[in-house]
Amino acid sequence: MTTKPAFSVLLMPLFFAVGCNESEVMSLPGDPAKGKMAIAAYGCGSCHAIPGILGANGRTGPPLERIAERTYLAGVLPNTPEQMMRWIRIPEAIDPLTAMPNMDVSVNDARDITAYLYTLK
Amino acid sequence: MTLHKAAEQRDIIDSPEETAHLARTWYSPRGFPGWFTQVNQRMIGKRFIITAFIFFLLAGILGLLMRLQLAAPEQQLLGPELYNQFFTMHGTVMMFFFAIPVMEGVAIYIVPLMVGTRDMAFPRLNAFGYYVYLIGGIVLFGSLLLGMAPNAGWFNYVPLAGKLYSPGYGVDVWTTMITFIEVSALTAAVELIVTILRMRAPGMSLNRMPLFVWAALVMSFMIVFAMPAVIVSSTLLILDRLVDTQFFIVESGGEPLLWQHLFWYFGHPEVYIILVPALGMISTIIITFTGRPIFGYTALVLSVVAIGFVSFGLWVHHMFTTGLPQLGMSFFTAASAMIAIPSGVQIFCWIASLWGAKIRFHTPMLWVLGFFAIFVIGGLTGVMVASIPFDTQVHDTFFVVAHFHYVLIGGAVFPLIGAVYYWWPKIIGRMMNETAGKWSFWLAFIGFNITFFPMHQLGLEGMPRRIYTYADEMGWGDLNMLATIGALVLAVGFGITLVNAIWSVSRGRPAGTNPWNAPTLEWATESPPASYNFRHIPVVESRWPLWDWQRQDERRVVTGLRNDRREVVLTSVLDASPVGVQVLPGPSIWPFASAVAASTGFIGIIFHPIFFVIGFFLVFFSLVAWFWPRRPWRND
Amino acid sequence: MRVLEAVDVSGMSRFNPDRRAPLWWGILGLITIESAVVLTFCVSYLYLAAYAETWPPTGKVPPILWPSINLGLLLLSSFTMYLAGQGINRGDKRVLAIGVTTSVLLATVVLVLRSLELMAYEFSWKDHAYGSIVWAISVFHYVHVTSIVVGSAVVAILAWRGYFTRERQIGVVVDTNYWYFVCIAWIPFYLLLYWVPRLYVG
Amino acid sequence: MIPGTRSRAIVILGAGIATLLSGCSGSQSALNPAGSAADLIARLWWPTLVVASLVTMLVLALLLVAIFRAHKKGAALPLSARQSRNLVIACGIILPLAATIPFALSSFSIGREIDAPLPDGALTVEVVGKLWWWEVHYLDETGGRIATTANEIHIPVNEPVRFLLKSDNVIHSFWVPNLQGKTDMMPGRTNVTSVTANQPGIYRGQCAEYCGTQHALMAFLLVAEEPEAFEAWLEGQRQPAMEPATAQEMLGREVFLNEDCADCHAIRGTSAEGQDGPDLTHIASRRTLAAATTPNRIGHLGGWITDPQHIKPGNQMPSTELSPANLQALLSYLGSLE
Repeated sequence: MTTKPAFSVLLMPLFFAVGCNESEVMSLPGDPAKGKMAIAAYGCGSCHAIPGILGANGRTGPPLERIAERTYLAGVLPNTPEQMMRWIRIPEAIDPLTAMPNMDVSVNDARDITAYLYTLK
Repeated sequence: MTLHKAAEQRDIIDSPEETAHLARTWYSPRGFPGWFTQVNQRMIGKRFIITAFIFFLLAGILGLLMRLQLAAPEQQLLGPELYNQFFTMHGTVMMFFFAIPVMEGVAIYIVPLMVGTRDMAFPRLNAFGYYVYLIGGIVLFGSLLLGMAPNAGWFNYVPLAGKLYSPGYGVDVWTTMITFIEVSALTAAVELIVTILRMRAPGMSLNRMPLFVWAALVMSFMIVFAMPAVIVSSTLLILDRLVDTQFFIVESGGEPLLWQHLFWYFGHPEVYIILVPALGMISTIIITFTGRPIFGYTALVLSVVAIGFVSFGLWVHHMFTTGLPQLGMSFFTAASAMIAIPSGVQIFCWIASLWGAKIRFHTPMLWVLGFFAIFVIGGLTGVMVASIPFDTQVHDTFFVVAHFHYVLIGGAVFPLIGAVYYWWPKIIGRMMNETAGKWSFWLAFIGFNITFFPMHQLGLEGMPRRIYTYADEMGWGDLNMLATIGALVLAVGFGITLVNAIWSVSRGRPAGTNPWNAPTLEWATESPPASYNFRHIPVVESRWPLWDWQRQDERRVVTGLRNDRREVVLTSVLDASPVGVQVLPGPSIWPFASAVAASTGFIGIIFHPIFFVIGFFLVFFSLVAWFWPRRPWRND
Repeated sequence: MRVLEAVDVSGMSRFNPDRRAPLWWGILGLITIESAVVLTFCVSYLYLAAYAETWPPTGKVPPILWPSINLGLLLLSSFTMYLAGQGINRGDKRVLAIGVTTSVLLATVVLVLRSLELMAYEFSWKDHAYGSIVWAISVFHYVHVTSIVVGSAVVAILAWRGYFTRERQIGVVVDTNYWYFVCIAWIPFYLLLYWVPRLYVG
Repeated sequence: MIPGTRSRAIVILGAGIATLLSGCSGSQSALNPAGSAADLIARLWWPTLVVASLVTMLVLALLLVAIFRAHKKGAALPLSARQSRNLVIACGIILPLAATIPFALSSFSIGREIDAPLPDGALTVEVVGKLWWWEVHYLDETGGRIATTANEIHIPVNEPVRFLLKSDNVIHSFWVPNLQGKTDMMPGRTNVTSVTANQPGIYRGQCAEYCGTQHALMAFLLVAEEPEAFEAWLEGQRQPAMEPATAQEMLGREVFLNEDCADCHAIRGTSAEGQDGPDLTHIASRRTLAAATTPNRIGHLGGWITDPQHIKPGNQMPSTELSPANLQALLSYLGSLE
């Protein structure tokens, strides 16, 4: 149907957008502000309580408050930006038993989301 | 005028003993047990007013909480269940437990003083009406505290309010409490009608009656003809819920639209029942603060009467979206637009009266001027929603919420607060603080407009009413935040008046008999009035008796009423010539007992139908005890 | 300020057993309110009938004999009530007592007959909207007849004890007026419940 | 690419449900008409607003003159009785008549225009108000149902469409402010309204009659598209559900049929025939979940299935306890139902 192409079209500008943020000086290359919007768009908040995201108060998954200070991610990964991005993009490859679905998150989105989550201290 | 003139007009010199005797005769028992036996109209009126303002405060707090919930998108302060209970309670309490009772309360207190008599026609019935109201209000708020408050909206549409979609006691409580308030309002209405028609001071013919008394009379007639419709509809609903009748069940031939017709046949006049006494208050205040007779007395009376009549022909304009035939509904568009004429006549009679007058801008006058600004806007949006196509866009949206708050707060609450400042010295004997009054007015006026004006736009931008939350993307957040800020300002404004009132009870400047130099009879007696209201019933020769007396430096009164029992003069309906003397009953516990008996029945039926029978006989026995003639039987 | 005597009411009647009495107006107010209730019931009945496919749903018209007899008895009881009122107007306490008592007895007969009729209704209020409105109106009026019976019984007791006199009779006046109202209110209900279905079915 | 355009696109993407709508705001606004009826009503509204503002200003100006006149001059300057009478007649009677009569007449004529009968053979859509979502049936000429969906209505642009509005529970009200005023959905009756969209776009509609706990979250999208796109969409909706293409999706279908889902939901082409909840035959083609409460993304769908009472408290969908593997499979399957 028409949904998929529509989404791709909408996703496209994102790729362009990321291009202009390379100069940003941060420990992470991603943009937390865009990450915030990506979190809303992918629907993370339906399962997770995420501070700062409107309506993100789900109870299905663990709350993500102060996620930046945790030692492990999902109980299996050391908490680093790279691992966080991997977990967001392909959770089932890391933990085959997880209930967290693969949401087809693009690399750039995952980077922005990670950047936002690391602001949660 | 055909008065029984005394043979020669002699000066009256009162002996202190006789006055003290009269005061004892009309004395209201004090203390806790005494409280339940008081029947004097001023006691009952004051209770109605105070109780109603307490409900106003509580329902206002509910409104503020709703505003906080809506201040920003997707807030978690109130969930849907609580929010739905809150708006149902806010509407129900404001309409039924604040607006009508407070208007009745003011009328019960002021009207007998204004028409120059010592009490109302049925003092015990008055007390009965109050207790029913009080018990009803307490039960309703009790249900909120127990978390089982009604939640189907203040107009309680079926089938949502039916047993299937609203199980639990909430709607039962609503239906029952509505019956309570109907009983209370109807007793007060009959009471006011008879008092106004039969107990006016000699000489106060209909065309000399103060405009507030006219307004109270029209309000009372409207209550008499409007309330029965909601009595029947709420009875049918409670039968559906309690004993499985099928009035509103579609599958069994019932008709949900019947509820809407009956409810709005009552509900539309209801709005004018609240508005009409406020119009009387405005005229009263304008006359006093311009210090001259009002222009267009007859036009103002006819307008109020016309508004009363026409308001019964408008109810379908609440039902434009229900799919009724377009042609039939158009009649109601025309009728609704017609209301603009009596309203216009009133407004311009007032403007003509204000024109070039030496107006004293005391607090009551400010609230009245605030009324003009707000009510004109509310009236114009009222004409807009009378258009069927336009109404299909704004019906059940925040536009309508804005509209009726403009009409009700601007049209009724602002004049009412003005009336409180105006009559407070008479009721309490002390003045309220003017500076605080002006602060209160300006904050309330500004806060009101910040709160409700943006709602017009919200409605047009698609925000339906009665939603507990909305998504950020709808773009309604900013205006809602503005409205919430306005609501807080409005609350501070009203709060200052509350503090002012409490403060003035002990600290206010003593008022004296007639601090505003007003022309009507309530200002002819002490402040607060003695237990008997008037030492002598005055005789009236124009619409402005107190101004006459000032000019002539003399006044005429009635003599011959006994001091050892509660006697009042009865006068004829049209020209108020004396036709007899009525002996009124004194303090009694039976009104309270009857109210408790009736409450037992009404509240009991929520749990079991047998309480209908129990209640019936309890009320019967208490009424027999109430009316049973005590020996010695009176012979003169 | 001089205070002058303008009207002296000391010689006026303290009993007002007619339209001068506030209570006469009060009961008129009650009757007005209740008439509006009666009217609203009638409108509700007709509204439901207008939207129904068949009215009554069974297509069977209700029997008409006993309701007509009830109507006659109620009107007769109003007449005896009227005679009672005329009696006390002349100061005749005996006629008053007998008249009120007769009316109470007649209305009691009506109550018994109505009870039998209600028991014989072939439908329940739970069956359909027709059953609901017929029962509601029937019970509404039944309760009113009950209240005039018990209320007037009290008036009768006071009458036999000689309380009422030609002056002291406002209680009788209001009781009589309310009695007329309850009896007359039966006429629209009678036409609705027993004749309108005939028009519909016929 | 211009930076401004990019960042605006990002905002649109990020803004959740607004992604799906034609613009950031105004997708549910009577002030932003995109349909014939809404356009007529807006044309009634703007002049009315102007007149009403003028009347308000006139009244308040007269009031100010009235109250400040004497203040300046220091002595009372009342109108004569004759002047007062003329003021009341001119402003209190003639002015309201002059303002309301044209208003009422144009209101009548616009009302008649909006209510004009539809041409024979107009597309007919039946919408049933549910607690708290919308069931949508497309009808053929004889009134037979040819396709069923929920919470998302597609119509061809520039063609009048007849809506048959029903309810089998409480009263709801069908309202798409950009296109047409609201019409109630009364139990036991069928109300009719017509909608003509003049511009392609996605418009949001919302229930406008208080209908209980989740009245606030009972919305839908109305998609107006070119006739060819609409025909293609309708043809797609007529088809039974797609067969699973992978083992994961196959497992998902088993989960759907064996857990409680099928008790309430139908997927045409399978044995799932529940009628209490929305038809899910083409769920993946829809833009939103839970009556336009969240966008239809896999993340939201997962959260919705596992904890619907948290996302929309009081709604009628119970939470489903699934093993993570089954949840993943179910999400894959539902995601494939285009």
